[in-house]
Amino acid sequence: MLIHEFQAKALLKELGVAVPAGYLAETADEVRLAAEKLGGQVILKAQILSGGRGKAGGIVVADSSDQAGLAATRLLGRKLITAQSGGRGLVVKKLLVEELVPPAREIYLSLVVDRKNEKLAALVSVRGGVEIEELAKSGPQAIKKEYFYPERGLMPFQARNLAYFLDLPDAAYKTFLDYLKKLSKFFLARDMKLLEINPLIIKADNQLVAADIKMDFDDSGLARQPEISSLEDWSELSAEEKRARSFKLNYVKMAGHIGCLVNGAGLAMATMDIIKLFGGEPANFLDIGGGVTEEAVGQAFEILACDQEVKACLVNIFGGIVRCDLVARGLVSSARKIALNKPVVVRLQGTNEAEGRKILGEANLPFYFVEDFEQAARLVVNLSQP
Amino acid sequence: MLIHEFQAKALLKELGVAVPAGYLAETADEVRLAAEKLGGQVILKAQILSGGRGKAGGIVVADSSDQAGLAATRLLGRKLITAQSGGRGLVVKKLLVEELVPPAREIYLSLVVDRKNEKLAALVSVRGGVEIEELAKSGPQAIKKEYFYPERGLMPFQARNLAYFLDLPDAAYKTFLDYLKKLSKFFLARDMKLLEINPLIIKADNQLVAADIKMDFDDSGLARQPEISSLEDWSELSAEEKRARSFKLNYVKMAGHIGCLVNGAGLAMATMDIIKLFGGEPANFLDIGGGVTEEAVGQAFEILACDQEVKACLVNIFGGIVRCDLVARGLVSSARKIALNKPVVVRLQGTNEAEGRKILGEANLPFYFVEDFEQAARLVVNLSQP
Amino acid sequence: MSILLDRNSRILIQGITGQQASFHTERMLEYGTKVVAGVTPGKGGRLHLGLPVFNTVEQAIRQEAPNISIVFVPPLAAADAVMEAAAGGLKLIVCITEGIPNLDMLKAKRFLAEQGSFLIGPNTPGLISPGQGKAGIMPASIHRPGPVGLISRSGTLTYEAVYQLSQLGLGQSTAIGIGGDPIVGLKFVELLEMFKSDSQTEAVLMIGEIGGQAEEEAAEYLRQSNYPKPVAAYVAGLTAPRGKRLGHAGAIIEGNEGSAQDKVKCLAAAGAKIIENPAWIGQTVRELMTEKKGN
Amino acid sequence: MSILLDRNSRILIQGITGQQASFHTERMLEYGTKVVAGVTPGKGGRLHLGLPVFNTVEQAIRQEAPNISIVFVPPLAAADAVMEAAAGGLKLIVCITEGIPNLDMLKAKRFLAEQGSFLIGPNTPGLISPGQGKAGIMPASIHRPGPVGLISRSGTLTYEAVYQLSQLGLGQSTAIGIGGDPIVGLKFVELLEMFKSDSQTEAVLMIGEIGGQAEEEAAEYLRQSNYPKPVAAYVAGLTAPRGKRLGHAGAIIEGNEGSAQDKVKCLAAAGAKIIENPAWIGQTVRELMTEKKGN
Repeated sequence: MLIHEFQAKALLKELGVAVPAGYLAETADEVRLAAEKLGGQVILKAQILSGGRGKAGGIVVADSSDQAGLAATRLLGRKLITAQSGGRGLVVKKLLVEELVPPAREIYLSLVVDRKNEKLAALVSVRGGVEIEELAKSGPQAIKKEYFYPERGLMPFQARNLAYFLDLPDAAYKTFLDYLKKLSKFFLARDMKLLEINPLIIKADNQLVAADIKMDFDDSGLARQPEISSLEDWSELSAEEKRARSFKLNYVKMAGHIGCLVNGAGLAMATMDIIKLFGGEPANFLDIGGGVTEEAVGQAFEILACDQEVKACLVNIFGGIVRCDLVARGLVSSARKIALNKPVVVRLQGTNEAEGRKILGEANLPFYFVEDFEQAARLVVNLSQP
Repeated sequence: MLIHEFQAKALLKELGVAVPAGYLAETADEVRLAAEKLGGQVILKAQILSGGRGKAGGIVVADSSDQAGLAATRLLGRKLITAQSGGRGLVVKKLLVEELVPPAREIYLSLVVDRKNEKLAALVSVRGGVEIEELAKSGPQAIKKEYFYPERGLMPFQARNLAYFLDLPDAAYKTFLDYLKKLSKFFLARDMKLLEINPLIIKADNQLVAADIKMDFDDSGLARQPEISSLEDWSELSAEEKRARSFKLNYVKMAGHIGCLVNGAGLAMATMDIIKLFGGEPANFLDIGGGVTEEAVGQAFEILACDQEVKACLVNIFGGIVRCDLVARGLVSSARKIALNKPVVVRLQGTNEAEGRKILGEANLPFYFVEDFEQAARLVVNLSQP
Repeated sequence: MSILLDRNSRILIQGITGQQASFHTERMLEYGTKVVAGVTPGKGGRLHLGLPVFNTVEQAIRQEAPNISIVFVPPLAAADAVMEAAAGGLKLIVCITEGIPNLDMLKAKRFLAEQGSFLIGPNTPGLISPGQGKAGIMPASIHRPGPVGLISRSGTLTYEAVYQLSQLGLGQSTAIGIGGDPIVGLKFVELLEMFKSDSQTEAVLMIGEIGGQAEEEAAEYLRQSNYPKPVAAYVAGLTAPRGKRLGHAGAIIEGNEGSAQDKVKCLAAAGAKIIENPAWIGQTVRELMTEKKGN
Repeated sequence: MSILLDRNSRILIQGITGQQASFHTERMLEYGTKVVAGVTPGKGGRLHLGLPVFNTVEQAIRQEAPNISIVFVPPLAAADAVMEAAAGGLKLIVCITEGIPNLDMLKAKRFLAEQGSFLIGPNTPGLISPGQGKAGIMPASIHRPGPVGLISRSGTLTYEAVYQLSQLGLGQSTAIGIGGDPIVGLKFVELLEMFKSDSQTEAVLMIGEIGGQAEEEAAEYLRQSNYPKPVAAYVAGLTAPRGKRLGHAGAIIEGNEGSAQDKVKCLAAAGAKIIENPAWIGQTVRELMTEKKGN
């Protein structure tokens, strides 16, 4: 789970890591006021849950409070399309108004779960403010990594190795070690996946300030992190995504016209792939999961069937834990409720498949039964064409 | 470093582990008052830094506040000689006055650094209130042990293994797991060597109460445990021991008549052994340590020379880090100051031995030089005889 | 033969009294699997589904000598249950539970490595050696004994693959779900190595998906080991968008890593037969096996 | 030969700019030991005693390729320094520091085991292979090259033993202090094993003391290995009282364990020649070696 920059900065401040002075604002007037308090010259940062805001025009420097107000007017309510936001883009509802921190140097610091090596890693770079993945290719000698384990945490000598690699001024060295100790403990205590400070600014007076921060938490850890869970922002989710989330459905909206309702993430991906293979475009990824209820199946179906973009649906169920009859019942009651008027191709295999087919067959609704995976895909692609 | 039972109980209480209601008292009046507050029937426990208080008469049950006052009069100021207190015994200055907790069952729980296995161990026994070492011989099947490491701590399944071994009533099970979790974290956070609750009482209502507690802390950890260090009780140390401690001398008083001043713990032990071998009795163990100053050598020498029991001294120095001339200067200035009137056998080897001998030789004091270890021991034994 | 699981395996169910665990334990018993005991703290001493229930794995091992444990314990307690099984001396632990925090799994894997125990999962349907035993939650009816070793990161897609194989008369030696989480136990490499020396296994089918590097590592292994048996591979998620997690906690293309295209490229270069279409899994494996026999 | 340390050893000093470290580094250099670099965080880039100083062990290893590190770092930072050396890849680490907390040492030992590094100490005078090199703080002048391997839990008592040996013309192959703390690195067993295959070593002298079980373990090892070289042993603390710590953190008789009497009994039963009197160490070793040659 990603949290907003202003939320991450509040957490860091609490921890004793310096961040720029700043205010959160939701209107141009608030932005103007904040800029005045901060002395006029400020940076405005769109608070959306996505990287790449700068390139998308979501970060603006203003020289005066009036200029800040003007820029805010342009930014607030605007849709930002970033490299990571997906085609729809994200609406800017909040701005973080911050003092400008003049850097003597900018460095990079991150902590991450390295799934390939099955370790945790602390990463620094002598160059901050650039994308670390690009730097890893263009200048790997500018990066240093120390691996560690959750039981032991980052050890003092590892922190020193990183600090001396960065060739910090003496006066910044102790602060850096202090930050790194606090951050690595926080990372472990809060079930994080990624904590990235980029850039970490070294000011002329050797103060260290975390100018930009990204925090990503392990979704599986949220159940024991009430404080972090409470930071979740549902406002960026579409109505369908919210509905899916509240019924524990794994739903990701995409750009196509064929709705997919599948049990199991792998089969759901394969279903999307086969649709594409036969010239269709999936409208979504949807895994109803193993513990799904009849009601949740209905909700899932409604999300697809009521989507204007969706022209036809493919239901592909391989019953294991999930029983086909339960899915069928969910489909039928939902289709009745919404007066289904789109073609739906249904494939049911596995646990209670016969009962499932029977329920659907007796429902007198626009369901097409297909047993073969390939035929089902071909059919739904055909049915989706205008 | 051992701490008193009342100190240990205060720490546990803070931690959320139940202990009997009680008051610390230093006079019979205070004891009477405390007993009244506790409803008359109480247990009085001598607060000395030694096990085996019960057998030595340091624990008394009183049926009324008057009886408690009377018992206190007998206990306070009395010298208790326990199996572990050494021959001198320890004077009772404080009493812990506690409510009597009626046990439905008594169990045993301890956490310990197991130096043989280089692990930490959590130990339980279905029988509490008995000495665990005796039980380990007579009824090892009543004991269960789980090993753990500081990095990981005691894991939940290990705590369950111990809890189910004890066959606790359901209502006490969760409390036991909660206690064990808190205690094992405390053990690690506070650099402990031993934490023993014996007995841990299970009351009829399934409440768990730590009736007696022993806490021993790693001396080497005290430098980072200011809270624990502040609990150190110097009042039980003799004047000589206090003096030695304040000059960082490793000094242990014993029953004999030959004072030993040695550098290095092994050589100090060997010096005691050889004295005994030739029929003498060492009056002490004394290792002046590697970082000793001239002043500290003088203090060490005064402790021995001013001890009425000491009839002769043996100084045995093998210079390595410690320089023989430094030791010689310390001896001479101290001997002059106290007008030394006891024979002192001196053996100096190693770093700057020639300078050392010269300084002592020129001092015109009752020093006997011997180069050979055995001769030095024989001589000091002879000189110590009346 | 088969790998990891055979008719002599003695299964312990951790969390046996839970609803899912109960349901699947019954299915395993029906399949003829030797489930010998269960563990649920606080319910020791009872019988459940006719099986003795213990408070701790230690007690269960002492009484019933299982050699495989299947963990159905809730997510926040599951890593501890896995470690309990390893501490008790069990050498194979199958963790069905989904949603275990990453940090818990990192700790558990280190602990298991010290104990010398293997883990399958978490977030896995488990494994089955058709005709011999089932240690998991897959529908038994679709499986047939036979020559194909199956290793998959997915659940229902595995059932689909097995279904296609069995429809064509191609049975399975052992079918294993390695789990859809970012941190899992045994992966393709270790299991390919085991299938290598299993006499029943004539070909291996790998079902991969986006995210992580397990398929790339497998490709590297196939190449370096000059793998002696034919390998077919399907990788799900060719249409997956970057940066979006698709169901499985591990199924996400992060930065430049983990796309299905890359994985397919690596596996093809390593000599695996790539299955382009998820509907052709069965027939591709059949073709592959026929080709190789022809050689 | 000798064990662990010879004339090719390249020594790193951690905490080199401290007073004790400086003094002893000079003594080691005087002895002809190849001290090649030092580490003190914050003092990297300087020269100290003519040696390059680095901020981290990693940098020192990259530049000067030491293979042994000697740690003179203060107690609360020493375990971290030891782990830093091991992480850097050093296979032998000698920790002189006294007063390191038990829990720190437990952690460090686990880390070193993972890294495959050996530790001598802490709270040790170090080790010396007379005529070849000195990695510690013992007075060099008393040592002579020769046939006796020496393993000791003590500092000055070791000097006494060496002095007695050298007086009688009995030199030492390598003399090692294993340290006086409850948790130390290499102990009698591992070092006896190394001396077993060292061609220079004809006899081994063990100096034990009260506390712990290291001498009992050594006795067990001698017995089981049917140790091929003559072993003499002195154990200090026959007159020690129970429950009182005598100087060393490890020198305490706890409960029923660790008395000198028990240790002497075990070692004698295992065939070691017991030295009754600390003044007879040299002559007893001489007698032992003469006897064995007579056989």
